[in-house]
Amino acid sequence: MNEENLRKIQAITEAALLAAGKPLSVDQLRDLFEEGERPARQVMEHVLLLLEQSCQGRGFELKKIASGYRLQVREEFAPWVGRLFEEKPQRYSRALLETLALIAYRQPITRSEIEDIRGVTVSSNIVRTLLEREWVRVVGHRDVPGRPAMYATTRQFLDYFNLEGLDQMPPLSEIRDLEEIGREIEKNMQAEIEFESPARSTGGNGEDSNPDNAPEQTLH
Amino acid sequence: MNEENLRKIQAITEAALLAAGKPLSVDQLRDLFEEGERPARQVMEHVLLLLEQSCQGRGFELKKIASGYRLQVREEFAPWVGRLFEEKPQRYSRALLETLALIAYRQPITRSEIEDIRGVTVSSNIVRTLLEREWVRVVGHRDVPGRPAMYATTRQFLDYFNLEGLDQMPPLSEIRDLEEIGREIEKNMQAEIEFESPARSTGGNGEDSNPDNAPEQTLH
Amino acid sequence: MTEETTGSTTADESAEALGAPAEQAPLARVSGKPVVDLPRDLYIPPDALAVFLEAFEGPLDLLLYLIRRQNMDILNIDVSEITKQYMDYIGAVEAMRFELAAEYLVMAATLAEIKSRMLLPRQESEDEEDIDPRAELIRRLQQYERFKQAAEDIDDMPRLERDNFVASAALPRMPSSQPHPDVDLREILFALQGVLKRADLFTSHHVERERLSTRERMSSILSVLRDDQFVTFESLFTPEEGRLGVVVSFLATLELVKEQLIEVVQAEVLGPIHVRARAV
Repeated sequence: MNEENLRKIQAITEAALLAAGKPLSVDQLRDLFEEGERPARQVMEHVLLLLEQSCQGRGFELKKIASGYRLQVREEFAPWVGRLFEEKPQRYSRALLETLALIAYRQPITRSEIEDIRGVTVSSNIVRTLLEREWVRVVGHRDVPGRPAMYATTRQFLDYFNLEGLDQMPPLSEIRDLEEIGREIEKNMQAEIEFESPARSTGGNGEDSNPDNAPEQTLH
Repeated sequence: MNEENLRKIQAITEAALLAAGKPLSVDQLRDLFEEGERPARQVMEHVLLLLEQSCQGRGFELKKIASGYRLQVREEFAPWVGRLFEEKPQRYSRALLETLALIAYRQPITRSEIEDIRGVTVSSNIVRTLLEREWVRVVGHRDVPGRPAMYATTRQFLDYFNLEGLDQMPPLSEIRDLEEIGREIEKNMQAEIEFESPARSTGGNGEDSNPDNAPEQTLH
Repeated sequence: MTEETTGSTTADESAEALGAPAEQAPLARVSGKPVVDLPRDLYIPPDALAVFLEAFEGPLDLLLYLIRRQNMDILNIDVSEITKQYMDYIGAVEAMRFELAAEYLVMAATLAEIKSRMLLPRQESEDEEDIDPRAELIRRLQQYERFKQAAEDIDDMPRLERDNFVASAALPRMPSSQPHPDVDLREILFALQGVLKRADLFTSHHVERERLSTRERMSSILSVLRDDQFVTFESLFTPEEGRLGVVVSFLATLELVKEQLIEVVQAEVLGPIHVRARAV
């Protein structure tokens, strides 16, 4: 594949991505070429690399996301570009974001499981909005009475948030594994019981017996 | 105005034109900048010139039109880009297939001869479609009043159907067999439908709850 | 916000309980004014109370807020203190006769249960199997806090229409390309079958099996002939095709003569034969 040819494929790729206005996969891009001239996958990937480099210093960049590649305005220019649009970007309520977070991190998950964790009912409005935006979808039904729907996030969700996969989501906040906390609390209770009965000498579990850490100490 | 500043204005201009999805005037572009940093008209026009130059060899170009400027996919790439929007090809009508069949088996043949056999008129559309597809061509004119065109199939026709010559076309005697095959296919389809309907009703959301089918973007 | 004490439904001690206000963003806005803290004395103007109720995503959220205000570690909750504050808050809302979501009342009951257990002398190991309600509450608070944080993280992630915009360019004039349908050879046969059936029904046309190669040769001969120029008869034949090919070409030529599609001329006996298409 000579350089001129590569340059042409690169220009066609750029043209197609700008014409599509949505992500295109490597195969969708390859399908733009007739059989005889269709670049191999590796060639196409190389071309995408060249395209990415050629956008340096420009107003837009090549972004790889879940459904493929997309050309998008560089984030640093959002303050200027945002002025094009009269409407303010939509804000999402905490209730919607929390529901979305639970679906994203705990999928597949049912509505009642979401409600268990949030401690409040999830309004049908929120679920409908998420489904309409195609950020979540029903992937099945839990095999329990009522067969409640199980929700999971979609590729469009990843695309919207500039992600290639769920593993690119920010990690859940750094608190210890909940199981571990449960065990610890139980141990603490145990220690207290032991403390109440004979002596504390047995409570040699390092931090468990640390007074700052033992919740029971502050109870009144 | 230093060069770095110009480059930034150029990138913002490009970003805005790509995000707007409609033409922007010089003043609309200038309005993207806050008062303190807003480039003068001449500066903006200079920047647009720089932007135009920077698009050389790329998939898109800057176009000046009545309502302002817009970035547009280069026309030379339309053949490739056009495949993005190709609709699914429709099926040919029965009338067209019959006409084609008669030309293939009775060539050279005139339109009125085809009409005689089919018992209905042959629309000009059909003939034009077959000519445009280069499956048939006019090979002469019958020496009768009106000197009607005689149609025959082409090399492209043979190529499309992987035939070396017309003698490789299935003989008409196979039509009897075909009838049987047709009946058999219909019977099979009938059986399939009968097989499918009861299964459907019990299957419910069987495939939905298939765990392999669940969230398509599982963590990797 | 006014600091009235009249009409307060709860004791003044709650003011101390709420402690020093922590530095934070406004909880809500009431009549345009930012509201940063719960009022010190829990007298809340009715319109403000409604806003407070909406500011929390439920009892867990409210509890987390109260815990944070006390600078408490979740693992270290002072249940008595938090319960009192929670009850004060619930009491205030109820006194204003606002509909209180059931979840808030359930939580109040849970807190009351925990507090009462704490007051009672511990039963030796008899209900060890029971889930400790306090541990369960802590677990739920921890769990909720994680996802509350995750929701904030998602909100901070760059997203389309706010931080990113899809780049698109206008389309040039596009060739109107109508894709061609695919056809199976058998479809043509089926079509022919249909025609022939109808032909049998409606006309006396009798279509026999044709010798396709002759037909094809007729077409190809016609295609090379012109009406303004003679070619030699021999040029219609391709000796490399062998005897059969020559015979087919000959039959095709005869058929074309019979159908008066071509003109064959011989100037003298045994002289060269010339062929041309009939003039249009």
